[in-house]
Amino acid sequence: MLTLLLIGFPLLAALTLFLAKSKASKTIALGFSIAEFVIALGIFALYKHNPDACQLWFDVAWVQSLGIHFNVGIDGMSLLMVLLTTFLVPLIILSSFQNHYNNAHNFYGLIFVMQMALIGVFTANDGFLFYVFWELALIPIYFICLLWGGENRGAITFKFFVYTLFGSLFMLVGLIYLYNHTNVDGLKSWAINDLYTAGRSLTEIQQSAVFWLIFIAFAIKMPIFPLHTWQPNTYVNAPTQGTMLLSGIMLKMGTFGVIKWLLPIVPLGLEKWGATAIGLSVVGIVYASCIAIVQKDYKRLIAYSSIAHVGLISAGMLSGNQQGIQGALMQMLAHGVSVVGLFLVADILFRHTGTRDTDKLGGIRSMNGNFAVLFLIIVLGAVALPLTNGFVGEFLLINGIYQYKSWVAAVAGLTVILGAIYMLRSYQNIMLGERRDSQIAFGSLASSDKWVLYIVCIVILVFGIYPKPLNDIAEESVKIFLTNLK
Amino acid sequence: MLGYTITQWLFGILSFLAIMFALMVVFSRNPVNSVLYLVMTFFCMAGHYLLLNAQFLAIVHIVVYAGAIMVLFLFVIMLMNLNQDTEPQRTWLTKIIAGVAGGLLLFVLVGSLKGTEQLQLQSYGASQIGLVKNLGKVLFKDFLFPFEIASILLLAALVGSIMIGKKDIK
Amino acid sequence: MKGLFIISGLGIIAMLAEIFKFKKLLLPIVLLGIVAAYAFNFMEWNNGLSISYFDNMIAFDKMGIAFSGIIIATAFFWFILANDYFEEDNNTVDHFALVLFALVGALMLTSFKNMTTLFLGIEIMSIPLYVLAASKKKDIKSNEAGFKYLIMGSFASGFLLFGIALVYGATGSFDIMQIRSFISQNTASLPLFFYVGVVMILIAMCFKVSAAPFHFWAPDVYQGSPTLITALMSTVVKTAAFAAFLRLFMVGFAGVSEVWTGILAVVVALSLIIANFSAAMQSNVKRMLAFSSISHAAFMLMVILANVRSNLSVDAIVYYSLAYSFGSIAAFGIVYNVSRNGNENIEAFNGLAKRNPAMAFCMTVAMLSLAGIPITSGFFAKYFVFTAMIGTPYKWLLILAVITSAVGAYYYLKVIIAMYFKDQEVETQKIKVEMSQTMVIVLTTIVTLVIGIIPGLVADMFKF
Amino acid sequence: MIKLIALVPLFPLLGFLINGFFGKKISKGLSGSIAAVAILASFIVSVLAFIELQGSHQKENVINVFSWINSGMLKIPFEFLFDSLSSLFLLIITGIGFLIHVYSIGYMHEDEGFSRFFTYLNLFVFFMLLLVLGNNYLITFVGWEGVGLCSYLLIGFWFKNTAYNNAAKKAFIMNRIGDLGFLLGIILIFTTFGSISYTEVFDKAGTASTGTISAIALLLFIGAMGKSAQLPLYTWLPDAMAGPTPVSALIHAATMVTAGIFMVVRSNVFYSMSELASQTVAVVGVLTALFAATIGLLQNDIKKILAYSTVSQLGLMFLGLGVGAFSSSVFHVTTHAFFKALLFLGAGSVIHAMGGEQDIRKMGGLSGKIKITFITMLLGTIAISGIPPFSGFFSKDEILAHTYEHSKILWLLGMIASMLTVFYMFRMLFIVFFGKFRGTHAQEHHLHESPPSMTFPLVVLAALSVIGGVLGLPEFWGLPNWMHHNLDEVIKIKNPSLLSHETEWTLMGLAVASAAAVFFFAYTLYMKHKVLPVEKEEQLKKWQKLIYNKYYVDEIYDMLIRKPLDAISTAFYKFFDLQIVDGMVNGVGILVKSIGSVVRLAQQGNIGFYVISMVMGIVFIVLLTFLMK
Amino acid sequence: MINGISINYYLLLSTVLFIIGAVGVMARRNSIIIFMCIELMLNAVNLLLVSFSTLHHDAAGQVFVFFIMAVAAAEVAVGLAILSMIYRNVKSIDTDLLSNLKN
Repeated sequence: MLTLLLIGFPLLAALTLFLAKSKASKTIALGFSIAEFVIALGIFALYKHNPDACQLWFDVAWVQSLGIHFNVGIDGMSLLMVLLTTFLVPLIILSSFQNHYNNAHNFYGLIFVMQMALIGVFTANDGFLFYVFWELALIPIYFICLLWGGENRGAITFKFFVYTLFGSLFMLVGLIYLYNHTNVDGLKSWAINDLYTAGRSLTEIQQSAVFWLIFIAFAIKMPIFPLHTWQPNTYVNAPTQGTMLLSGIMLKMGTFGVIKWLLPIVPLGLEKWGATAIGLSVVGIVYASCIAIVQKDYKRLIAYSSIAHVGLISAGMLSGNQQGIQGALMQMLAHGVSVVGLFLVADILFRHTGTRDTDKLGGIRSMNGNFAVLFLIIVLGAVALPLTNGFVGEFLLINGIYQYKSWVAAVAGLTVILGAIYMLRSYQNIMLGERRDSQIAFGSLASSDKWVLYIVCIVILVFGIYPKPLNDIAEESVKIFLTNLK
Repeated sequence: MLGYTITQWLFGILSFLAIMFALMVVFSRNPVNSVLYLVMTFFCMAGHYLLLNAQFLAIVHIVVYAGAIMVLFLFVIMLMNLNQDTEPQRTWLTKIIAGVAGGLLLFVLVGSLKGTEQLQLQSYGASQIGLVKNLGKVLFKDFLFPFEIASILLLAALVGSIMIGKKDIK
Repeated sequence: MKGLFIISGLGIIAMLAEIFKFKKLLLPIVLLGIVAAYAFNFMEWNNGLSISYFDNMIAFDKMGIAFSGIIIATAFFWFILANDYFEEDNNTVDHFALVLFALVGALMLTSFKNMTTLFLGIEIMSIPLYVLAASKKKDIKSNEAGFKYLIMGSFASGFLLFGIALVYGATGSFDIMQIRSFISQNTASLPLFFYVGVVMILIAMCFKVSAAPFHFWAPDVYQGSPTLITALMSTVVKTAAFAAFLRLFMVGFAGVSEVWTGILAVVVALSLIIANFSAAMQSNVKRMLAFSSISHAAFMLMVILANVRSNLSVDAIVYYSLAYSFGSIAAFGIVYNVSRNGNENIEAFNGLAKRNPAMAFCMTVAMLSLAGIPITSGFFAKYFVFTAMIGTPYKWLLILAVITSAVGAYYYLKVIIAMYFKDQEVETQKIKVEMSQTMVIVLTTIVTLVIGIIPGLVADMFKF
Repeated sequence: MIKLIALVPLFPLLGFLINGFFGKKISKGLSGSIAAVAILASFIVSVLAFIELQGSHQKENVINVFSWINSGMLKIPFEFLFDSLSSLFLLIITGIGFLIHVYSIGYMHEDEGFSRFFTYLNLFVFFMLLLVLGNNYLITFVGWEGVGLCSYLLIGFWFKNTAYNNAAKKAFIMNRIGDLGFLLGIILIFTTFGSISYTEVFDKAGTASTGTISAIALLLFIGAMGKSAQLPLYTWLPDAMAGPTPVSALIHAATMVTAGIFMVVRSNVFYSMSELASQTVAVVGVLTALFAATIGLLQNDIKKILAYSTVSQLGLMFLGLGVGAFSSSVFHVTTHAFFKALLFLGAGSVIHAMGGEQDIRKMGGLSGKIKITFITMLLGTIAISGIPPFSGFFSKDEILAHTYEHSKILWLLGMIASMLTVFYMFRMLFIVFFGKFRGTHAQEHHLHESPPSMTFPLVVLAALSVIGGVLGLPEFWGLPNWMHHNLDEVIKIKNPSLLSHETEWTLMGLAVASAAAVFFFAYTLYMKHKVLPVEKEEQLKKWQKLIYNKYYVDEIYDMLIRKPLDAISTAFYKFFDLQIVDGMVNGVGILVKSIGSVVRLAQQGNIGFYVISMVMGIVFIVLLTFLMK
Repeated sequence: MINGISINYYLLLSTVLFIIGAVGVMARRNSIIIFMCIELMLNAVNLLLVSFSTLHHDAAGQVFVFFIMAVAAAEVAVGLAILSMIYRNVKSIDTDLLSNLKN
């Protein structure tokens, strides 16, 4: 029931905002999002460790005749993702306090619709429901980008939409194929476990087919190397909050999907094609990192860096061992937080100086020391320095990949070096040295921005030093997951 | 004579004429001529109907087609005074293509009609089915609904052609 | 059945209206009549078949009632939508009559039992439409549309009749059930020309539902005809044609499915490709919707193809046509209002989000529904098709469908983008939409969403 | 006290936090003293703990703080290992750290980044302590990366200067290269032994195959190369001199750079088990020693000279490790910490006196002006030159003796390296402190001895570097080698020296003699003939040019790595990503359009055509049915 | 009075007529001729139906022909009306002139 509330509440928020059309949408939205976060914390409190089944589940028949159920519940992984989502959305809303969008109420309303869909994706235990939420998440973000985006957003959001839709249609086919093979005493079923059993009953050929059908969708969402080209443009052109949603949370849909909706379903397919997928991911790491090195637009740089990170994540989880998957989970959380921080920084830079070009900026550190420190902490989080939350995940990931193949890990590990290169280079160009352009002035931060940055930094450090609370959940859920996989 | 019964002779001649006239309809340059040829074709068909013991139908056929429809055609053609020299012609290429298409269609259809067992059309001394009485029974028993509903059809056609035909009073 | 008579009666009343000077009352009367027809229709749903005297010719079984329900409902909305269209024309009465007669034909198609009724139904539906398509007398485009529709239509009926004749020749009957049983009794000894007959009928029906390669008339006619007539064609007519198709082949010729399924597969593939790819190129919205209707036709055909022997297809198609009809009604209603100034191109939609947010929203929903995005009904419709197809040997068709629907999203989005994104260059004068029309559009949109969220409402109804 | 060992890193952390948050608000004196006191406190704690350890029989103490990362069988608690090795390093770090903090109070007092400086410094000490205290490789790695960060921050301390920033960046990235090796090493250890905590791993070491062991050892050594500036990853260290001098003293001479040695000594088991690995270490070490020493010969920047000498000294230590003289290397680390810190601080004091001038060509005759500095630096120089009985002599001699026993060639190279050391150290000394002053008048006027806060550390360190030798007196003198015994239980596999006393005597004699000889050579060159380094590069001979420009290594790296990387990246972005990958995607769109425009041609409006195509369709389909039947 | 004629011949005949009609529709540009050709096609069907009804001794076939006639009449009425309207607008009934709607 609480889970239902978790999903329903944002919808309520959205409706209120749509209908209220009030001037104070910002604050209302913030209030709602915080309340939502509180609910999530409540669930976190109720969560029993080492669960044998998923908890707080809520299940009603949706379309009886088709075996479609509205079946949601919380297991370890979804709990983590829900926490991430509910934690980030308030930050994102808070971060928007300095930009003034017209029809703000619609803007925030859409954000909440998005949150609803995302939570749905993370908690769904019914294949069909999962897909519906999956698609649903696409629509609000599409409109957010289309309505409040930057230059020639039309073409770019368009590409984004069609591209992702293309992927998810294949996923739909894949899921239906599985559904068609389910057999619960004569009836078909969409329940996740039935899909698991159905998937494993398939032959290797069939599994390979299903693997690709479904993986394509996830790969596009993440995105994995050759399917990534929608992403940088979209990130750059979307309004900052949209970018945050995309990179902070929506990206996780893909990775989460792989863990929950791909690995358990097609073990044979994974055996056959996992190598290919991992290969692509690893190539993506190096490739994207290299590209990030030569980026001038800071937002675009972050976009590419995010491709690199997600490449590592996917390589880790596809290697399919405890460390790999757990690392992936931890890294999703870490990346979610730090990338939001980075994009906010980019936005702040743009707002204060009117440019994001790393060659034009410079010498800002001498104008605003605090900002420099906060920025630095986030950067360090992004390069996964120990005692930042980035490190735990990255270590586990590389560890997991190493157990898959040592040399692959060596290649993937290059992110350690390349990451340092592009992050520090850009940091130096933006913050250090003498200011290049005399009219660039950088005053003190607005309090809202300051708060977001503070929170982000605190989280980065705290969960870098003491990741236990999250890490335990991740560990046990992955343990259970793997035992079920056997 | 020549081993063919009279009916077979009749059939042959009628068929030949029908096809001839049909071709003329298609190929004659002057619309008016085509109309007349078409009328001739219809007469041949009426002949066939008679051969097939569909006497009533034959009459109706003449009345409706030759008597009404074709007159209508003729009427319109006169109205627009179309004649040989106003007659637009397709390019030979399209004509040929059309011919080929028709030929192919003929080929496949005929090919498909082959191989049916030789069902002889037997004649009963008094085959009544073609007569008004009989037809009326069938029409007003089994086919009552279509018969009724056909009125709607005609009504629709009526209204439609009036609506199209009449001048708009502004 | 009673519904059928009521509507025919309405048609005749409509004709009298001019004479007895109650034009103004006509619309209310018609609407009432339609509601009544719907009510009777609904009652028959519960207490079985009605007037049994015509059973051999026409009988409203559940499937027939389901389809005629959709048709009548759509017609109801259509009439409200069209009221001001009638105003501006001085052949109001004739229009009313013709549309109502067309409806009669459509209803016949949902529940014929005999080739005669099938043929008459088709013609009764088509002939008024020929006229209506051409009803803008001064507009040469409209004339051309009507003319093309007429020629192609009667050409197709020629083939239909030829097919019927051959089938009659082989089976010695026009009655669907008798044909069915005849087939099942002597499958082996059917003469070759019987199959040709079936194929010819198939072709004619494909023409009626405008599936490639017999679709050529559709785009031209849709574009040329007055917008609301196009709406009528793409909803009522299509639904009826499908009902006919379904009955004819799922009931009549199910026995010889191996003959026509292959053909159908090819037809579907062609339609998907041609429709979606040419739709992507269109700048005229009506024309685009025409092509989109072709691709939807392909989808519905897929359902028939998928469950030749199972019976899921019925509710799948019913749901599909419902979703599609309501989506298109909303879409065309908006197109009609947006293109009042004669500009039917996508540019006409620029900045609609500013000029009339409500309409923009409805159009968005309609487009998403046609594109098949959750949580609109269009999604479930597509979903049904996919589920139906996945078990069949026609998986390649499924993949093709997926790819082409991605292409489909491409052109539906063009409209959305125009409405929300291209708002700079357009002068932002508001677009007024009549209260009644707004009601219809909003209502259909709501239905689209509701049965999209709770498809059970509809989908579970037609399990038979 | 041992139970409370966690306090040792805690104090600097507190210092860091206080300075970090309130540094701007409180006065310079206060923030400086807070930092210094923090270190002092942890020094005291470590001394107490050290004494307690010496007393107690339990030499390995594991103190668990909290459980950090758990993942399946991979359990990484946050726990400390306090044994003789770590205790020794604690003393060095906190002790010298304290002195340098004191020194810095004087040295930095004009700088506006004063409190920031101490913040970083405390943070550094904290991480360094983590590094040596950690009971598993990952904690060590945490400290390892942490000190890297701090060195990055401190090298780029004057962040307005782009050159400094580049130096900082270079340092960080080069370290990262090493760190990757280290990380992979750790993971390999985990996958082999199922654990990464020292106490468990070394006991299981026997179970693994030699191949694996070598792999582990080499991977770890890559890490060491990065951190301890060995070939080929050494180039960052000279550049790191961009940081304030105390930083160079603390981080880039005394403590951080010796982390590599520490780590190798920690994992000595692996190295003594793998011939290959130890060979590599030795060779790399000696080559580095020689290479850096030669470069040192012709440098004119006082800090650069010291930097290269540091590199070469580190090389020497690795040589020691390579030949299995672990304790000797640790011994040398200690003594080196003393005298190199001393030298750097001295140099700092000189620079301070010269008002920021670092070029020895501008100096000269300072001996009279700044006596304390001069004397202390003289002592330091003697110590590093290995002239008995100063500390450097003993430690260096031990290493060389072991090397001789191991391989003559390595020994010879080592000897040459140390002789070079003697030369360039005295060259520096003579040129800086003797002859006549060559700077500007302003500078001459400005010359003055540094404040006591700076001289005090010098004196202390000087004392230490004089008497430091007592920690490891040669055994064959019949004297106790404390260092050796102290590390007994840390070095799992012993290889005691089997040399006869005669040989040892001769070696020692040789060492002293060679040192003396080189000294006199330098003396004659720079005192008698007053030779001075040339003003312009052009006046150098070819081979001199080569050395003067550090064998162009930086340029080569630039050409081999940085430029290609940028080129490739640009190619990836401009060509591959935008053209090909994205091109394909857009290509699909174009394909759709083109197909569409082809298909729509069929729709050409003419009924005749429509009908024909329809008939054709029918023909086609009917044929199809026949083919099917 | 008929006997000894295989149904095939009637099949053949009506097919040929039907196709002649089809060819006419394809090959002519004059709308009216096209119409007449369509009528021809319908008549071919009529012939077929009648022959079959004789074959089966079943009147239904002939009854069906009535309906076809009715429909034909209706179509012609409407068609000619439309044609005359078009003629009013463009002073021609050449199909090639009626190809503005395309692509």
